[in-house]
Amino acid sequence: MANRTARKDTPREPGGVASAASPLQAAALSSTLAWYRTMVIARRFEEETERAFRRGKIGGYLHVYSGQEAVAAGFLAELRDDDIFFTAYRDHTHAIFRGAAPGAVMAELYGKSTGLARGKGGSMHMFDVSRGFYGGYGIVGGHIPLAVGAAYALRYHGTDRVCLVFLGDGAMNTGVFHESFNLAGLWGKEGLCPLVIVVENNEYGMGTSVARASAVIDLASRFSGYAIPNERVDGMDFMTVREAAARAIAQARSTGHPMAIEAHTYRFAGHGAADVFQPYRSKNEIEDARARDPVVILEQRLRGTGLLDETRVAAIHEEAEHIVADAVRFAEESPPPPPEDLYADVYGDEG
Amino acid sequence: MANRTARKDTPREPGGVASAASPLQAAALSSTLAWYRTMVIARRFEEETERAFRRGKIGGYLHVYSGQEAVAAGFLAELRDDDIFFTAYRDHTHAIFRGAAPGAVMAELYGKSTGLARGKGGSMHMFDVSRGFYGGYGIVGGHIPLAVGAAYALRYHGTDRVCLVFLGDGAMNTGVFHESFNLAGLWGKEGLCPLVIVVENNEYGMGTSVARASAVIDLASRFSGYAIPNERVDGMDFMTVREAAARAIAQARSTGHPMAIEAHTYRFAGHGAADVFQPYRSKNEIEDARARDPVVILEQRLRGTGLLDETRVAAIHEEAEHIVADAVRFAEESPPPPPEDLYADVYGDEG
Amino acid sequence: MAELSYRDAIRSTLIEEMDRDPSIVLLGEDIGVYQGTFRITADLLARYGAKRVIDTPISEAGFVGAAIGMAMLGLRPVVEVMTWNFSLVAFDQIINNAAKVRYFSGGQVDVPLVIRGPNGAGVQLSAQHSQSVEAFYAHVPGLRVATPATPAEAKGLLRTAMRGRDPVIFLEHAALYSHKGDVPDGDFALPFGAAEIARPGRDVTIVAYSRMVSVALEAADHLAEDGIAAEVINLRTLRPLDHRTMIESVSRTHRAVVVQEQWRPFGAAAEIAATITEGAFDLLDAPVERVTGADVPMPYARNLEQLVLPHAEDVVRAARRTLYREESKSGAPMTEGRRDG
Amino acid sequence: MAELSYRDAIRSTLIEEMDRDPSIVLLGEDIGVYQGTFRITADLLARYGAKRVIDTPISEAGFVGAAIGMAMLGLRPVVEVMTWNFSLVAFDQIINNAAKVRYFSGGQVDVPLVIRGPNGAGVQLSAQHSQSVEAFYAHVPGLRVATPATPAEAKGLLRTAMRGRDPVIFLEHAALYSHKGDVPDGDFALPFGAAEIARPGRDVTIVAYSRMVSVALEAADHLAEDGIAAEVINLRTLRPLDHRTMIESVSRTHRAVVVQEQWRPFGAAAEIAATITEGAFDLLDAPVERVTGADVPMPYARNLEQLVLPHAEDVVRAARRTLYREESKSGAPMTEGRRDG
Ligand SMILES: Cc1ncc(C[n+]2csc(CCOP(=O)(O)OP(=O)(O)O)c2C)c(N)n1
Ligand SMILES: Cc1ncc(C[n+]2csc(CCOP(=O)(O)OP(=O)(O)O)c2C)c(N)n1
Ligand SMILES: [Mg+2]
Ligand SMILES: [Mg+2]
Repeated sequence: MANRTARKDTPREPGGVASAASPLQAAALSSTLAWYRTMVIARRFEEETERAFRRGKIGGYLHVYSGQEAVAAGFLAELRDDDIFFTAYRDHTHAIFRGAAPGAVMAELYGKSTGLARGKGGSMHMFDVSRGFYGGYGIVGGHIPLAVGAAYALRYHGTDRVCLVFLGDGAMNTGVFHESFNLAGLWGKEGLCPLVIVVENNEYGMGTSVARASAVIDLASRFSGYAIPNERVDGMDFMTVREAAARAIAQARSTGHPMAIEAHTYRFAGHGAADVFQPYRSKNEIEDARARDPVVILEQRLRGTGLLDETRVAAIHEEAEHIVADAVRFAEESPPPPPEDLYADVYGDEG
Repeated sequence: MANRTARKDTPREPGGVASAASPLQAAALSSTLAWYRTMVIARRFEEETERAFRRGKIGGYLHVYSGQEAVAAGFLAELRDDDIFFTAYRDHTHAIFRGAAPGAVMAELYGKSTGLARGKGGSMHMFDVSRGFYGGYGIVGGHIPLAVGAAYALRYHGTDRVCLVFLGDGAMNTGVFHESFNLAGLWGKEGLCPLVIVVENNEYGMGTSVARASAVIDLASRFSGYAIPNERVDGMDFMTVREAAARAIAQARSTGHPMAIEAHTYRFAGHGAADVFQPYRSKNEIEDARARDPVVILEQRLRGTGLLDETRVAAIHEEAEHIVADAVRFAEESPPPPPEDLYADVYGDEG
Repeated sequence: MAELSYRDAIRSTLIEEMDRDPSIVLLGEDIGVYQGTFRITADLLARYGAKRVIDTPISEAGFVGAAIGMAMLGLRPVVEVMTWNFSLVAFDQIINNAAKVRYFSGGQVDVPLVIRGPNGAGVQLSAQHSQSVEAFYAHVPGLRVATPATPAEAKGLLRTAMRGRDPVIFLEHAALYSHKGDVPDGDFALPFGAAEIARPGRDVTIVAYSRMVSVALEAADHLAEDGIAAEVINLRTLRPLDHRTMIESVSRTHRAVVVQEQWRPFGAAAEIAATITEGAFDLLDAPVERVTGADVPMPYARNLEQLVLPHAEDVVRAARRTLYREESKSGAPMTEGRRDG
Repeated sequence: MAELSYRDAIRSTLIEEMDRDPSIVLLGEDIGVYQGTFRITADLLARYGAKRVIDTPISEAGFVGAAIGMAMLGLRPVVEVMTWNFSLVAFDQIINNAAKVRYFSGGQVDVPLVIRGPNGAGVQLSAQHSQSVEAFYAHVPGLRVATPATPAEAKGLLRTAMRGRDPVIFLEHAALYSHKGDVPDGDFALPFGAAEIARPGRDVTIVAYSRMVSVALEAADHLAEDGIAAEVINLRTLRPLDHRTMIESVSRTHRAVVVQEQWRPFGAAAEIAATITEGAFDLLDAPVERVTGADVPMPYARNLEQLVLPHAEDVVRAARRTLYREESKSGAPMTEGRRDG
């Protein structure tokens, strides 16, 4: 019943328009080096989005993933091409890691018709269904039950595909978290819920620390209340995350039962672009966290194995510059959605 | 900061109208014998409500407490007069145990102006605020956060009063359960949540057994996810429940931290008056449960201690007949709410 | 043509569509082992198995949300809410996910989801269990809202809902489940947005939906005795709303009454009245009258509940007011003032 | 009289009332340590302590419900919802408990609760974060709904809300927080249910609330250049709704336009238009015009978002239509049809 689809060599561009090529086409996904390269690109990309926001090119909210890259990278590295996933609103990097063209992601942030959601969604609603990315969602916790139902559907259709859901530490205090994972635990008993739950614990929900938001700080343990196996991993080390991801995904795929992993990470930037002063944490705390930058940690590992050296690193960073610059140019040059788009896709059926 | 109010000898009747006297006035609450007597009355009362429902005297939904009496009795026996509590919709017996006149409870079921909620609420919404009963609620789980906030308010005012909340096993799968008790756990750390949580686990939520509704069947354990101490007790034995209640209430009162007790009990009647066939459980299962009738168990204990004998038991049952008959007569003879009541109490302030 | 109850019309449609399309699954509380609180799903668990007839915990937000995810992944979930009152705990899932995900994804997903169950009041369920939720849901783009008034409509509209690509709020009325009526055989389906003229007449148009259609028809009978020929329009769906049929009727009758069970302020009748007035202002000989439930939480006592609900006599009086055969409510009674809180 | 921003008017009222009444507590997400996402509660944690300024987890149903319980037990909670969009997860608590518990308890409890926060759209927050929820809440008896349009109203209505005995849905508009205006000193309070004539005029009445009041006033300026004297009514509260002021105005102008930011079908403007038509039918020379947001989930792209929101020019055109100086929308454009889904 395996149902593997080979990664398309030239993935169709979102909105079916030409855009900068995906960085992931250059190397095999399996290679750690390729993932290092992609993490560098994603980091540069996020820095650029913050610039563009300050320049008024991007509107609404903007939540960047800087500091948390190893979590999404580790899991998406192990996800099969025909698997699917859902995220919250901190979703640009996930889209890029899955193979979306940075230009299409940037164009979405710019509100252009070439954007990953045709300019309808913006930062919080990246969608790339052709690659199994079923979207970013803005209501905290609101996407969780969708992922549970999606996992059920995958098994119902008789496939061995799995569904991944990323959620934040803050989302664990929402009612829908409880209802959804109780359902997942029940459906898992029947082998009908091949779901991997990834808690991106970056220590804060906006300005509220885990200890001030949750009566228990061992978040993974909460999954025991739903009979969902759970573990806690260092979310700053790509290799560690990837190993845990491989285990969890294989488990969910073979058993049809949900698995949960709490990845402990940290948000380097403010909650959103508006969170400038960050009165809820100290400069020192941020410094200490930055000392364990996931991109640097992976770089050092690769230097250790000889796969990377000074020049190679410099080259990758330079390439990242170009890719991000191209993405910005693509976004700048893309047209805004035509007025007719206003009433498009409200309904699927006529009248 | 203690703030004890003596039980009023003649409690004001709900709605300020005359009605049958409360059975609880006859004996000191502390006496086990008095509680046996009250449980007998409550059981007879519930049987009578089912008759009245079939005769079309009671409308809407009707959920009786038969079989679960030891749970509410054990806890309310330990509740101080100035303490408060909230329940779900299976609430007639709680009202009677707290001292409401059976006539006023029956009148509410009959939709009369002398009812405990002036005929506005019916079976699901018994209210007796003068005795600290802050009401029965019909949306499963919906009353839970109210109790958490009420407990906070009691401490905020600087009293040592506690709040009790009764909820069903089925309510433990609602999102608001999770959100509310996470808040309770957090506020409890500050000593600001003197709340005792009583799970009336009668094995079913309507027709769905605990095992089919909850991914874990050890329900009490879920409270560990909120750092709320929890234990499981035999909900059929009044003495056992009362001991656990005494401990939990004393703890909550002294610490201001929530405590949870799962009382394992069983619903003898259908979920509601409409649940006639009960396809979800077998006759045998019901028979076996009835073999551990909480009223009979307490009766045997009291016979053991010599406090009860054949004639005393007969007398109590006969008295119960009269009290319930009086309640019915009171309800029958009471007037319906006047039409002006329709627009009364929609708002507290003028238009 | 067979005579079916409203209940059996719904149940048989579920069976016909489930037999035809294996991607249809049912979710809800006590729809399986318990056989459904209104027995709509009786025997379906035995017939289709636990994979297609899913008993859920009391987790409306969870299982409605899960059904949205299922719909996005190619299933056709039909969710039963035990009553629509309980949909309020799933309100965010319905409004922010089901209704909008197609749009904010730029059209990358379909959401073929039906949420169905009993709506409305009338059997002394008191304030928390007696709501009509149509005004909430009909306000939201991305949703379709159906309000069948007869067994035939229950079947025809449900079939259309179950074959569509969009989320449908399917509002049954508990008080209608036992009502019987003729239902066309076979693959009978009814389009959304097409109202029906339930009774033709030339003097006044009475617009209603769901259970209020029978109240309107009863009123029309009374009016007829009085020589007043009322035309009764059954809207069938509120979103889309059939403007044309209403305007066309009023352009003949020059008078209109709208009947709605729920609270008057910001209720569905306001949209209907405003729509008629906008489309037929010069043709109206009197303001469009609204007959609605009283603006109070539903009381339990039967006598008070009856005072809340609209009755045929109320519709008759309103119709007569549009014909100036009854003096108007100007200098509105004390209760009127209080109606708006 | 001092000049204050809408934000400071709200903040200073919270401070004045909290200083005066120790039973007032604040709850909400990031209102304390984070200082509030819109800084309404900046410094209040330091000023009143954690017992009175309660940072909550992301649990709207939980803390709104807890606030209801606090209110029943003698506290006066003021809940901040980070935006009103998030109130949808607490919808059941607000509708089924806050609004109704006084009634179904037979009047045994007060619920002096204020829920406040930013409502509405305009800064590219896209579909899930750009809603105006007034039509949902104004439909429900037991609730009061305030929609301040100016700093003075923000203070005056909030004070009244904080001293009342009933749950109040206090709808601020994010786009107004920085707007400045004169605010009376001292114990200034404004009654609910009393609309204001923001600008007098004899030719056409424009009814608006919240941010749309400034759009209406801008339209009135344009109309004046054209020799059309528009009267602008600022409703201030939707529940209770001030019928008298609207009817009295229309009885002078004989024309009315209602402006509303949110989706047209079943929106607040429908109730307002129906109310005016019922009360002044014989005095109206044209149908009441509704100017509303487009009937779509809010798109992110700025150009599309601007197409959705009502602008002064739209109000001007509608006003001119009521004066028959602009041809009507009959034979409605394609988008009109789609407006109703
Ligand atoms: C139901 C709801 N309440 C409040 C918000 C506002 N909000 C947006 S993000 C956020 C914090 C979420 O924290 P977490 O889940 O840890 O994710 P992170 O931002 O840390 O990645 C809040 C409170 C929201 N979007 N939805
Ligand atoms: C949110 C919600 N969903 C569904 C219902 C319908 N309903 C009423 S009682 C009930 C079962 C509750 O079971 P439990 O909490 O165990 O209480 P019990 O009836 O066993 O005392 C259900 C599903 C409801 N009232 N509220
Ligand atoms: Mg976080
Ligand atoms: Mg139970």
